[in-house]
Amino acid sequence: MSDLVAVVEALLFVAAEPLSRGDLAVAAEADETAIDRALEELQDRLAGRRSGVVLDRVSGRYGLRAAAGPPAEAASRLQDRMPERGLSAAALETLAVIAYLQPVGRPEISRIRGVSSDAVVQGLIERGLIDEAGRGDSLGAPILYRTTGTFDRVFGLEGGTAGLAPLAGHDDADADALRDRLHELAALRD
Amino acid sequence: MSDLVAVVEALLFVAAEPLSRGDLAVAAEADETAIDRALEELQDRLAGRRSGVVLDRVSGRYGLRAAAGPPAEAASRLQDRMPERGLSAAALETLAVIAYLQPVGRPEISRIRGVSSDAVVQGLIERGLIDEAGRGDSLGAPILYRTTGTFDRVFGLEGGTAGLAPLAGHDDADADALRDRLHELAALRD
Amino acid sequence: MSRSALDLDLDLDAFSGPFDLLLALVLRSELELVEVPVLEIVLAYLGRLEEEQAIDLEAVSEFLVLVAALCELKSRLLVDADDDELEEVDADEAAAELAARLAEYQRFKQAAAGLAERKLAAGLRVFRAGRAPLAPPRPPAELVEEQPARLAEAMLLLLEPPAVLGEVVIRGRTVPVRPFVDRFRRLLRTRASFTFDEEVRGLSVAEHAAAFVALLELVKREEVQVRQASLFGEIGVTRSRVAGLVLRATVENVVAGDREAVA
Repeated sequence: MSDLVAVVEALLFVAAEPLSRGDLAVAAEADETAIDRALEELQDRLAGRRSGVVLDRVSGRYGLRAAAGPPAEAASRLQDRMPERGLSAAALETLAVIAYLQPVGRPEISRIRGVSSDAVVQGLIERGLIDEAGRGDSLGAPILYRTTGTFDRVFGLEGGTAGLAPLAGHDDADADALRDRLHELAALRD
Repeated sequence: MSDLVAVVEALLFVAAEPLSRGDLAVAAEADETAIDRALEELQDRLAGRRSGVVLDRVSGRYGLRAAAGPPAEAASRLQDRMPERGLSAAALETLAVIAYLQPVGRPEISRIRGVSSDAVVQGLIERGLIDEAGRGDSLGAPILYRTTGTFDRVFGLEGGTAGLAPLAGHDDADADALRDRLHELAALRD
Repeated sequence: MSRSALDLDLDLDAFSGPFDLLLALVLRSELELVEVPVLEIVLAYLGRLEEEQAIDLEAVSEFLVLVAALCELKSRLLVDADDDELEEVDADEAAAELAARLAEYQRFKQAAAGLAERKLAAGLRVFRAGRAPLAPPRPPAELVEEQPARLAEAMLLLLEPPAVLGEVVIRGRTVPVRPFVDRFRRLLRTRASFTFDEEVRGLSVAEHAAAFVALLELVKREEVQVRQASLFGEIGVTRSRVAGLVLRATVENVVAGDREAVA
């Protein structure tokens, strides 16, 4: 029985989002009544030993959170000082492809870069550097992406992407020519 | 003092990745010696009350993970894309090449393994065991890969990849034996 | 359990019987290897593998070595015997190179086994990758100022052509057909037609040939129609609406014309 409390604690700890009694029951291979008892006991134990985390219930789901007071304050200091990382090489390259070819979809970005770029694109969206620009007419009608005003500001492009640096040796290439060349090279790298 | 243990526990709980003593000290507004004591006490407390989580030390940083046994087993059922789940022989080989040669590109990995490694590399990225580390300056500027902190955690590398056993040296005897065997095979069809 | 590849029963047009007999006949030059479809041998073997419960790596390796040898012999027969390049490949050198590679691979295979052991020793390690669900939301990340030149650098790296293969590699540089297929398709998405000659102007002979193969591929898939008014004339390419015999006849003309052009 006390084992189930440890199991529930571990489940709540590794979960990426709050869990329902059903979720807990399935993962713990226990019935929901037992889960209810384990949740109660976990709450008591955490409170009893002045733990830094407490059990919380949010719209019928359970999760752990930093206890109010010093633990929660320290946790929010930690979040605030999360070091701001510059753009990774992968992010910069993806951004370059979007900036020079926009609008462009994820399958094409991945093809040109030679590696799946879904996570990188997602990160750029979250940072507000790119956003959606309709859907393409190629297979599967992929969502297209373009750079944003935030992008212009971060890169100091007051006149928008027209102010992007020319590419040495490809000065006269328009977006289509550039695109063709990138696809050819991607195929050569295969 | 016991408050600091709760603070450290909360910090380790909310953090997205393992924290250094320095990270903990800044966020907790305490000195590192106090942090060390708090970490020790936290470890004792978690162990003493059969908690579902344990303190984990990886590459000089600290994190929490599900305790071995039923808690870890239940937690792994919960995560559908476990970093370590289904590590095939091909995945392990590819990880070995990356761990020892990082940063290293796909062409080099494929050359060593003698087969295309694209799908395996993609799978390892999705599991978070490797990530991109810029582009190399060799043939075709391939994307380079390196192992991640998740890799260190999954393989229990307290000292990071530096703690891996050294790669066996070039063994000319092996190469000679292999060459003889190839000649034998060639002779079979002469 | 699994059996040697040598007793694989074959039923080919040119030969019917066990694989080892086929090998013996080929080696004694009593059977023309050119007449033996290697693919069918492979398919027959795969068929047998499917029936077997477990895969015996030794037996499979043996089969691979034998089939590789057959492929090599056959390719030597098919390629012009005067080809110097093939003659230049020294068997000792090739074996030494292969052995060195296999030895290197062995080292990493050992390392992989080491990793597997370590994993076993580490046990099941489960943790959350990412922040806690109920943690206060992270403040929006402040973006560091960036230089547009870094974007251009990243782009130029992508535009870096793969280096020309060195002399060590005997194989000639190949030009892939696929980019031309993609390129022609893209062209026809925006326009109804284009002139082949204009699209390939300035390209190398090899690229020219690859582009032409790509065009043939699109014709075969009935995606485009091609027209050539006269021998050596410009080749016009239009999006295909209907496909039929007329189209194939046209292609044959084009192929004939281009062959003469090459000659």
